[in-house]
Amino acid sequence: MQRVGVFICWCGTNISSTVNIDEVVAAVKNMPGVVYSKDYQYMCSEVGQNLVKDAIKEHNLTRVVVAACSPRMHESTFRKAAKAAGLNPYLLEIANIREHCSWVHKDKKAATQKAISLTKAAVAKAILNQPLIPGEVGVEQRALVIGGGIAGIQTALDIADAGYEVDLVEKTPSIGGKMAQLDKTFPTLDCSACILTPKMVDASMHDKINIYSYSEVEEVNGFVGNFEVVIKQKARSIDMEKCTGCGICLAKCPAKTALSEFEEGLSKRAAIYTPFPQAVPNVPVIDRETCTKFRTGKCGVCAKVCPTGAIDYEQKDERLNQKYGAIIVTTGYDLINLDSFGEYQYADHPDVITGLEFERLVNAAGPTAGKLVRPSDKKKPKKVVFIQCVGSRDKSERGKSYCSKICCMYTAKHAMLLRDKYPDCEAYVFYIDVRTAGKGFEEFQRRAVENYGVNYIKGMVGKIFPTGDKLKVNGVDALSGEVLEIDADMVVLASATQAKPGASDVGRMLSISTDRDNFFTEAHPKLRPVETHCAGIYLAGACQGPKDIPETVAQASAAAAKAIGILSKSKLVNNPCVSQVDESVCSGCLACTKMCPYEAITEKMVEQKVHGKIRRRRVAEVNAALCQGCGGCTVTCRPGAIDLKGFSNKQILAEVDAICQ
Amino acid sequence: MKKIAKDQLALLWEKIDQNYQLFLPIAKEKAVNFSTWKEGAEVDLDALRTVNSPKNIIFPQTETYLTFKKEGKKLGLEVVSRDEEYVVFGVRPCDVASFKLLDNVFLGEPVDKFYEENRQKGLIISQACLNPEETCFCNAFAINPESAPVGADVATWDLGDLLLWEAQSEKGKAFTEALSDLLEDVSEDDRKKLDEVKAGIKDKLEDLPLVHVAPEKIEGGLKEIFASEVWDELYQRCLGCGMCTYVCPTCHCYDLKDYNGNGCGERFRCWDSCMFSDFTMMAHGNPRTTQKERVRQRFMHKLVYYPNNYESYACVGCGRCTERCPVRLDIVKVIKKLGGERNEL
Amino acid sequence: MVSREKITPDMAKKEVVRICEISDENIVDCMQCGKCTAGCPAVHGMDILPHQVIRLLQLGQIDQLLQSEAIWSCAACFTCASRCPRAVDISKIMEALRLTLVRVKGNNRLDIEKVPKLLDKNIPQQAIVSGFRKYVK
Amino acid sequence: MEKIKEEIRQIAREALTGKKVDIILAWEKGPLWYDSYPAFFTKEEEVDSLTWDSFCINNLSKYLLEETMADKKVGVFVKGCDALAFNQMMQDNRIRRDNVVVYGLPCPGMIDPDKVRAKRLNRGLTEVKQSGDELIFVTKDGEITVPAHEVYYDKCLYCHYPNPVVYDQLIGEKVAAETALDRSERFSQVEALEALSAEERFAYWDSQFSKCMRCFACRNVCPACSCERCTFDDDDLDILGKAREDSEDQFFHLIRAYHVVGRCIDCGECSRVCPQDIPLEKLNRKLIKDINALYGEYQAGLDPSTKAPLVTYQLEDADSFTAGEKGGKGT
Amino acid sequence: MSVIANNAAVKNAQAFEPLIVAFCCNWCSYAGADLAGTSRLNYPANIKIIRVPCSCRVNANFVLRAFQRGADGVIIAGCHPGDCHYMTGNYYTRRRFSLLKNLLAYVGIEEARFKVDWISASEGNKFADVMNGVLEKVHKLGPNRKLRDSRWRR
Repeated sequence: MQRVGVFICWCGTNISSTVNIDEVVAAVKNMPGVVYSKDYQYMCSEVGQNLVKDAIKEHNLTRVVVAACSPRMHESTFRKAAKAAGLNPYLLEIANIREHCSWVHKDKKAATQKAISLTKAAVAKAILNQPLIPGEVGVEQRALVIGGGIAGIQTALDIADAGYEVDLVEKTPSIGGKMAQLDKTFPTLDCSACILTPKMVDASMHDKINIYSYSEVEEVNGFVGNFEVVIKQKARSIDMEKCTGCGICLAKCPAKTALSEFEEGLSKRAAIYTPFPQAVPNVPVIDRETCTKFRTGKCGVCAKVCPTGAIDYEQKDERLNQKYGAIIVTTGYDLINLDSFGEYQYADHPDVITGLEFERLVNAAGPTAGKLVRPSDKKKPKKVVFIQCVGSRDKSERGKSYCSKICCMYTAKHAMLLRDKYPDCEAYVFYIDVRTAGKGFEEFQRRAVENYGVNYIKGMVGKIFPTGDKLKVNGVDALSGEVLEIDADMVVLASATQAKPGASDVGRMLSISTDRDNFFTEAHPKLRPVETHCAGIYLAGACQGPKDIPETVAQASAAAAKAIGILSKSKLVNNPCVSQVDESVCSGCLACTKMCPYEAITEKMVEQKVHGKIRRRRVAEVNAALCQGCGGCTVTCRPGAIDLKGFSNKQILAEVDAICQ
Repeated sequence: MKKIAKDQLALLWEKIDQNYQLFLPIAKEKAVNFSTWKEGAEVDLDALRTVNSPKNIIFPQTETYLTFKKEGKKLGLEVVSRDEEYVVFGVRPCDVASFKLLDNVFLGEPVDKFYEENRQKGLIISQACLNPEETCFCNAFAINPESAPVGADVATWDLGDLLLWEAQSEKGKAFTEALSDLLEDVSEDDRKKLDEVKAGIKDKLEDLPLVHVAPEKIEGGLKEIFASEVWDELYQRCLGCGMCTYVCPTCHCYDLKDYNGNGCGERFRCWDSCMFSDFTMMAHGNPRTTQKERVRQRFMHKLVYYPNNYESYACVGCGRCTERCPVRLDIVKVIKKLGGERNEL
Repeated sequence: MVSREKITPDMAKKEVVRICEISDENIVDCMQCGKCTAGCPAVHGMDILPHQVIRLLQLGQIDQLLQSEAIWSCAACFTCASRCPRAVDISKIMEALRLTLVRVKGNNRLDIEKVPKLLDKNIPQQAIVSGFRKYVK
Repeated sequence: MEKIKEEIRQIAREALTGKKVDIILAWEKGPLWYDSYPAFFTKEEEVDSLTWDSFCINNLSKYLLEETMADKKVGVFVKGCDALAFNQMMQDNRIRRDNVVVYGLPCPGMIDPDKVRAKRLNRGLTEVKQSGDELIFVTKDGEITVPAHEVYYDKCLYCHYPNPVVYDQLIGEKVAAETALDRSERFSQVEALEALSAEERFAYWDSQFSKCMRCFACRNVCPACSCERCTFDDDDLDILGKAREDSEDQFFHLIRAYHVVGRCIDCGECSRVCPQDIPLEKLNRKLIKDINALYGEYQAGLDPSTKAPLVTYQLEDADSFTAGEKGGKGT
Repeated sequence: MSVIANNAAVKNAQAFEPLIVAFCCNWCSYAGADLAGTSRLNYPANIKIIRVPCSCRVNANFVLRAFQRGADGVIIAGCHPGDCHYMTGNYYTRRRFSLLKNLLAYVGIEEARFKVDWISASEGNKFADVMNGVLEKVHKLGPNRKLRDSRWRR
């Protein structure tokens, strides 16, 4: 017979104002198995915890039930208390009488009855609880970072500096990401390349960091501490060992027809290319769709000119299997496609450009060598209109309902850069709201207005009419109610950011969830911002939601710290609530193995003595290290040979019975 | 001897129902079983053999002993007893004979009070069999299907449009008296007709394929039969379901169970089957670990153990197992096998 | 002397609720970006601009709206609706405002008798029909 | 069938004398006309009593559970439906294939004794002979010929797999796989029930279930019920009591049907053996019908290497509870 | 409806206190219920939640047991398909309970008494809505007698 102690928390007035604690205490005394009950204002406080600990010792309690807030909140707190008092922590159950009771019900009588019922269920379950001991698994002391933008680079550096191996996987030929495309960075206006390039070099030189550029993660299995990952290294057509990065091939390649991705299509590149001069690794890639050799079989100029014979047309995709203890997802973001915003003429007029294209236009290494001119006629613009919130905060089907967060600041930056370069050029910014939360951000934006004379207009642009060599911008100053018409030379659109198109596939591969907009979901919006629901997988950067560089870097370091926390342990304790097989009942049908999401169940042959005869039988076997405790197998098992510890068939049935009283 | 026109029977049921719980063979969803009569019930007196035997009335499949109720820390108990006197109409002679076999067990010392009460409160009305089926073999156990069986308070014969009625016991006579306004005396013609019918049944019996089965041919003592190699062969096809024991009018093993219905509940007995793997399950496990031992147990009980105790076979030849066993492992085959006969083709 | 009018935003006002019901549009969604006004081809004939129409509705200042010329200037071309980032269809709201007036007995905007005088030979038939729909009960 | 019977006997004798197998699983004839039942032959001379006629309804695959696990070499004769059962048990890993020699028997259909009795053909019946699509009932008073489909089991009339889908050796010629009745018709009784109101459906099933004696014949005869220990026999978990109580009867029947979801080969044995004539096939077929409708046509026992419907899924699976929107982004 | 009839209806409604058992997966729906609590949303106290790690842990036995023990409605709530904490668990839930739901309807259990739905951790509102919706329908149907064990006292 178990000796159950029940502890009822008032949670100040959170519970006690709706639930009559005295009645609950009185009812608890009559529940089968209960030998002790106690109520207290704040059970989770140290005093409250001590009540639990002392009672366990004094009254020889063998099971403990705490009726308080959600187990998602304080289950671990009370389990620790039980453990401190010498009781196996898994002998404790929580009855959720706050979130599921006092907070959602108004009628005191009904809420009190429900609280009693929930406590009864917890007591019924607790009586059937078994002491559980978590197993241990080793940790692969190596981290995988998916995505080589600033978030990925920073994460990799931090983890590597802590002394752990890091593999950095980047889809494109070079790390650097979106930040590499930027000219200056707000709010300090320092050169993006000047601060990013050293980090890229650091990453490439770090003896603990392996960069897999032009590679993709193809498959992820396993669990925290022991992820098994397949990385696909796409055929680069270049032998990375031999290539010195001299660049002769780039210059000699006759097929210079492809639009440069890095330059946002503002210039052309060769079929063999490095995305940009500071690329890391500084090894080119052959774009097989553009390359004449691959298309027609003739050419081969690059191979002829290569001094080291690094060109390898026969190269194939390679797959690499690697084990990791932790994974950090830093896959970044994209800009939305502006085709559906016909009124802005983006698709139809070369002088209507995105912010990112503007970055390339003003960049000294960009397609115009830093000369800010109109893409159409290479003339210096006299009037430039910037439009914010193109697709952001847009509830219609065309846009995104969220704020893209970075546009206010970079538009101010663009306007300032423009006025700095050409003081005689007028700058107009159409905005809905200007949002400058951030250190030094407001000052930065005010500088654009106050020192640089940028015209900020609260209002939006209705339509742009290309007229002659001008762009007639029809807008409104919503404050004055004046309808405006500006003859602009150039229009810069602050297009909304969005999650990478493949994000949900990546999410499925990693078993991490994505939100409505396909950004990855953090475990808790406030308290666990870099963790995911999948232990050992962390998030950093704009793949989790729109954010600027300072925030991205901060999150990257935070994710790195979390990962280091895992890697620094030689062993991890398992969730002990895993499935187990009763071999005497198991029929060996192995239906469980077919549905297990973790492939944690395998078959084995056993010899059983049944009524004096030896029978060799096939049975299922659970790998406790792989099992995550979903319990799906228990339902495929008709005879109930496989059961989930902590949530056994008997326990749940006991709860049902108790609740139905 | 009395009689009643068959088209008057509905009135008879109604009349009996006023003072008794009345059990009749009633068809429900294609199955005929003894169940309580209600206005509009589909009574089927032609069905030779109900699926469940009327054993279910004197020894119900589930019978509550007592109910309990928890009040605070106290437990209140209440013994349950059968509330109403009852009448069973249409019990075939084989089934009437089975009651005696059950009486031997339950009314011997120590007397089973629940069973005793069930027997005392009941009045049995038999119905002779005019058309025994090919699976019938009651004759092998000296039961005459055409007769007024011992143990029936009233015996009846179905003569097509008439039902002949003869009270046998004191209880039966008093009961008949109470129904006098519906029953009339029989004529000489009726008696003659009855004799003819009886003789006809005897002829039919001769033609039945199974009536010549002879349990007496089983030779040897208990230990020899127990150790017989025949069991090794016989049991093999048994699927281990409990159908034979449940439809059998003489099987009488039961289990005791409690139902905990939230602070109240009941203790009940329910039929159990020696064919089940958890039959007589004990702390150390099951005493009969294989189906061979279970099959042997059942037939040893019917053909050896029971006769040793009560000098009568525990089978009445009703033919239910012969008809129902999914793999046709019926008692006729067992008797023949043990008696050294091969199955004729 | 500057007089201050105390304005209490009142979207629960019966008339406002009715406008919202008739139009089935959610006026709270509007962020006053002005994109509707910026693109409106009929804006030059309006005394109250389209985005201001929503603002006044948000404030519950319905009387001013009902007296305005703007609601009659609206051509119901749906340009605003197609571009609004908040998916608010102002043309429907304009229509609802017009209906509120027109539905009152004898309150037709156009006197049918006077129509022939107003007609221009180049006006397509379609426009006349839609004019009736818009101005007359 | 006479000719085949001789062939079967010959095969059985050879297999036993040649020590190819330790046991032959076939049928034997009892004293009554319909009395063909499973028999286990270990000696050549016993084989004389082996039979093959239109009453060999019993599915012998079910016995392989015990026999093959005991490391005996078994030769088994299977009809079309028995072969589906064999495959289903293979899929459930309940048969050791190495220990079995499967002799396939194309099956013309089996006679339902109840239909014979209903036609009163059983009076003095001594033998039934098959002749093409007709059956000749030999009685003491002469011969009566009836079309076979009038006395075959209903399930045989819908049978799509009269020829075994698995065998090591096939005996005789394959029979035509055309069904006597339209196969889609097998769901017509289910549809008729579906068309009723909830109250009517409950009344129907309640009166059916309340007949149940819990003899477990339906379970024990079922090739999909092959568990080492049935969950209903789990005294510790105690999900099913022993009392005759409507609620317990309903629980038993719903869970029984649910436990064979996607594994029920629709052989109809459960209904056949039910002493109380509970139409269990109407439960099984409801589930088969729903699986077909929701997840695509599936015949259990056709191919043991496929995944049963309940141990797999499709991202875009339909469900029966979210009314059109399937919930989530997987769709 | 007359005032008197209305009163009677109110009285009746008070007399019937439905019992709804909700199985909620720990990661989405239980958290969604927590969020409903944190957001102080309202749903009736007749709904009682049992925590399971994943909706795929819910056995058909549990559902029937609840009905046997007098539940007037049963709810299973899990993560949206594609969002399962255990990757694919709820895809199995979807199949298993699509079939069970139909089976229960087939034997005459009113469909509104058994509800399966997907409620994420952020859908506190949806949680309250689903609970209220089921309760409302069950209320209309009245107490459940089907499947219920006559010996069980509630």
